[in-house]
Amino acid sequence: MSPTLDQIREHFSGPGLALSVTPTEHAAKGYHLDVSVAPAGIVPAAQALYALGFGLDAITGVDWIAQNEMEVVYDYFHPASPLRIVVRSRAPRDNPEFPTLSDVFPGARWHERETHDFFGIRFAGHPNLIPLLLPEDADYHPLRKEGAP
Amino acid sequence: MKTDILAVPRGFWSLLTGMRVTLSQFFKPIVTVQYPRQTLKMPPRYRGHIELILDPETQRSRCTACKLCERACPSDCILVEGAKFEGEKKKSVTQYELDFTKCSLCGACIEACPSDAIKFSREYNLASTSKEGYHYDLVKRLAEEKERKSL
Amino acid sequence: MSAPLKIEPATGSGETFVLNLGPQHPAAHGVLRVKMTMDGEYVMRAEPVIGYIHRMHEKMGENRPLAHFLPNTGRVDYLSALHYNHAFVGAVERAAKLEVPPRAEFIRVITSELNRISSHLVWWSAFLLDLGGFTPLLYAFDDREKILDLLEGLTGSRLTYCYFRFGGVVEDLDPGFAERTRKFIAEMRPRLKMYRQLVTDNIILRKRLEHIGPISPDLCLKYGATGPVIRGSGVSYDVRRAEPYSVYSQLDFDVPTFPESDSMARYLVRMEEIVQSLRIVEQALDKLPDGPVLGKVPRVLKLPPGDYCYAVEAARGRHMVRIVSDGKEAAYRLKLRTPSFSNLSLFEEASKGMLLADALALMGSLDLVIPDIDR
Amino acid sequence: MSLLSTEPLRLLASLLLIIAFVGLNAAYLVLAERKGAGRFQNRPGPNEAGYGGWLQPVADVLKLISKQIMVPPESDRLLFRMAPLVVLTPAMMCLAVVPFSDTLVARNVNVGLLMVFSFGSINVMAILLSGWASRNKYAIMSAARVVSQNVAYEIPMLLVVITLLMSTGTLDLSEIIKQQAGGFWHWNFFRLDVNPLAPVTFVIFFICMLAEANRAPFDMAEAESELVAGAFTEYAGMGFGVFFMAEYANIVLGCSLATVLFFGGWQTGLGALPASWGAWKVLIGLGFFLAKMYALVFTVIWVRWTFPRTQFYGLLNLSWKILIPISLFTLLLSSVMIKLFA
Amino acid sequence: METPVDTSQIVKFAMLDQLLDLSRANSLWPLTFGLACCAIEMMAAGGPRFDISRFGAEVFRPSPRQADLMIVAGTVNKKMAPAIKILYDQMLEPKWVIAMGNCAISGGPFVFPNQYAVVEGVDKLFPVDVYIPGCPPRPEALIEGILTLEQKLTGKRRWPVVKSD
Repeated sequence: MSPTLDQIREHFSGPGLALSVTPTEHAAKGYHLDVSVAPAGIVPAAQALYALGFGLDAITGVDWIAQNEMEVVYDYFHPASPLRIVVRSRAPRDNPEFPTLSDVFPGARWHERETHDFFGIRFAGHPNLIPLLLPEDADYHPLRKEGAP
Repeated sequence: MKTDILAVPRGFWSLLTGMRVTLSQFFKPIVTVQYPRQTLKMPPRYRGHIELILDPETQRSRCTACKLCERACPSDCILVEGAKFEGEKKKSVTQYELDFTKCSLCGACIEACPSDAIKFSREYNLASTSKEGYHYDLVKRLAEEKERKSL
Repeated sequence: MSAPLKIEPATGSGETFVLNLGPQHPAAHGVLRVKMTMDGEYVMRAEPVIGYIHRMHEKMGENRPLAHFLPNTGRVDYLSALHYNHAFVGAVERAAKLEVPPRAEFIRVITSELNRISSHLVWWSAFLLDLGGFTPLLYAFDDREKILDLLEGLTGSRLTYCYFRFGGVVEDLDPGFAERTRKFIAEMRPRLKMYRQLVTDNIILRKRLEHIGPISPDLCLKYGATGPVIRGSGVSYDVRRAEPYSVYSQLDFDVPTFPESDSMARYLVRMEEIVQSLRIVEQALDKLPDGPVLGKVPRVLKLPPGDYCYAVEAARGRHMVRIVSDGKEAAYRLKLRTPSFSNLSLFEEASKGMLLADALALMGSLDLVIPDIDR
Repeated sequence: MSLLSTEPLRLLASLLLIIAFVGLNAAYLVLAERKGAGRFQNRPGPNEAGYGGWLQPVADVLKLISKQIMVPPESDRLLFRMAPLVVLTPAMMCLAVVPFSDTLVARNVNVGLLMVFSFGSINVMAILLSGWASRNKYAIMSAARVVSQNVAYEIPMLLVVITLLMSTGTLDLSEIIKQQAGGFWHWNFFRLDVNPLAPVTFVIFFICMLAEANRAPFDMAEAESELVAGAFTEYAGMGFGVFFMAEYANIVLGCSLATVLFFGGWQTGLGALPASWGAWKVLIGLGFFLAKMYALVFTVIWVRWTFPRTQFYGLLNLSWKILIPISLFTLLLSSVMIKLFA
Repeated sequence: METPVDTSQIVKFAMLDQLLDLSRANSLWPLTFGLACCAIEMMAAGGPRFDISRFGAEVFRPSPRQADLMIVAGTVNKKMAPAIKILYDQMLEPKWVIAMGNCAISGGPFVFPNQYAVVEGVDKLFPVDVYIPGCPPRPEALIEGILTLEQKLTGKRRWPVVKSD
């Protein structure tokens, strides 16, 4: 029942699905497979992993101000197998826009609202992208690298 | 309906065992440490606010005002000033301010101190009506401690 | 009475009102606000509003030396502070490839498991307080004080520990710690029997919890709920078994799961976990090797560039620390994946159409610590 | 003329005595509850105010009196102020009928039991009043709960009392006690010849009395962890103090009623006392009555600190599906036994 | 910050005022209001080992109307500040505030340059009567805080002063 690493690797090595697929050593990095996809590939990857029985663990935003890019990292865990998959994707920093996962994983709604709070990343199609942790009228994004909150 | 008939007596019996347990606790001795009259002894590693150690031989603090603790403190509650008196190789501490209202008692300063000059005190029951009392001047407290010891 | 009470809300009454289970509410375990659209006593939609105790932990993780974040780890989830110490310290060790002496790893396991027991005791007393029983809180805090004495003698603090360092622990066990811990384990087991007689077998509690708040395994996956919540739905997912860290692979314990997936199942999972944790502490004390407790750590710790994760089975579920490093001395980005955040996110869907008292029983069975949600 | 002159004085004195009894009882039952809760939980309870804490109720009452009086802005001011009065007076009036000893009864009414039950159900209306008047969502919800709870538990209580009346034949409380004279096997609790399920009827009566007083596993009105402070959320100072007193007055009333109906009121249970003692008999009777009543009050406290709160539907099911069928069955059984044997 | 002296009472009934102060000091009903880690130590103070019920203070009233002591136990957040202010205003005179823990006194370990979420000290919102430093302070420190509040109310301390060794 539990999927194997190679099964997932060949899924992602299909045409046009992933920019790069790099298996990693769990003892060194903490996850088994690091897939980076274009923003458009996030939702199909999520659907595929959900079909295999993966659950959404966390959504992390990273602000690469040096490369003028915003990165979003999706973590997936599987209840029956020790596999840990990481899907990441990048978007230009001045207009960070990613499709929402809330149709596949309703839990992503809160993760995406929090990432929007901290980085200002917009998630297209999100039902109510209002601040989650910051006060309702907050317009500042504290974790952006350009300093002043 | 049959299982319901059995559930009622069994349920009532579980209520009675619950009451028996609390009654048995009713006659057990009280475990309270009645604070102002009886007190607990703090373990040796208890973490109160930090204080300077009085070096028994030299009757002075071992602190050489190297400011490593000031840099190691995550909440910036330490302010150290030192001066080099003539006839001595190393500097000695003249001012050691601790803002205890920002301290999180993590112990980073004690581990960072090269000359083991500070330790955790055992003050566990501080309370007062004004918060200014908790901006400690450790050098002054060391001097008071030295007088108390010398009496 | 044995069949589940199917209670359908009076549909079509149309007249609903919004009840604000405000930031200050006895059943909110802190500052969680739940906007409940109510129809009489039934909860039509319960939308948790969080952020009332957001303390910027992730902001404090960046642009400061790594060691400055150590006291923060104890304050994210103050009931299982040592698990959070373990996750952060483990992530840095994994990134910088530091060697941790085996004795330090065993001490970490012993103290973490004791911390899990004290966390479950606080959950048990707060949960019973929600359901109206006041005495269990006193008995549980009486036992918990014994654990706090053990950990205070060892680490110096009672709740927000800052005892783990990169490469090991601050100090070795204080003399007599092993004997006192074994004495505590011997005293704790009969107390657990008393708890079962007083509360677990009580029919009032059974009627309050059975068939209340069903959370299916699929719902857990969709919201990422882990820990006792997913184990209460029959899925035996435990980070100590799924991604073995520290010395858990050398210890023999089983992961309790209950398939009924209602509040009673989550209750029984945590009570069984206390028994397992006692077993783990006992085995770890027997296998405790000698040797140093702190490996050698470079003077200024620089992490090689990259993205490192370390996951831990905290008392509430899977806690993961992700450190993104760009080679400098400070972490470039520090992400805390906290279990209560995901466990609470499923409350809106799980509590539809329930009675107010059952919705609060469900929230109590999720074992929430609010700063763990808001970070 | 003599009847006229002594009777009102006697009534006034006994009414003052009852008000003092309820007041003192409420204050010191709060202390007994807190110290009892402490003993159940291995801790001493209030012991810093006065020796052993006996001044604690005085401190609480003085503090509550000197609190700022506040009526919520848009609430119904008249009803808000009236609710605390309406909740306390029925309990006090019912106590006027309860015979503390063979001569120590305020006004022996020959339909005493009927009066107790008719006044007993007024405090439901008072809690509804307070819930409605304080314009607070929690208060209204708790008031709605209290009404259905008390209605659900009034019926089994009355059924149980009817089974009892069939054997006693009279509504006069003093008369009921006189019938239970002689050894304690004459108490209604042990009269298995008339009603073989007598202990069960007592247990049902006790559960219903708990539910009537909103106590222990049925404290739906002031469900602390759900409805903040229930119907009394907006009350502060002495307003809240009076509700507290009314709760304890209801407990005292319930327990004394149980003692009278089941445990032979002021009967000593050791056979008749020699007539030569005269005045002393009254005091001994009073002593026995209070001892039995406080034993039951201790059980109420004991139950409170043992059980969690029942779910609201569980509470209603317990009454409609278990207590009422059982009490109906005992009614049938008792009537058959009386018809055949008595 | 001393509470302002109440000059409106022209005639001071010394005896009555003393009696009322003594009774208020002995029945401080705290508001159920835990914010963060210090709330667990507050519950531990209610536990059997430290037992604040000895001082008549174990009646945790959930409704601000019936409480007369607000123990701010934990970090005060800017999003939470208006809610706490409303709670304080809903409480009825005479009321007091104990700031328990470093976060309530001055923001504690969460104070760093340009931090955006923590109110640095609850005395920025309303006057505080007793400060209890510590992170978290031990339950005995909370009891000491209650005794200090009672000393502030009645003017004299009826309990021995405990010096830690």
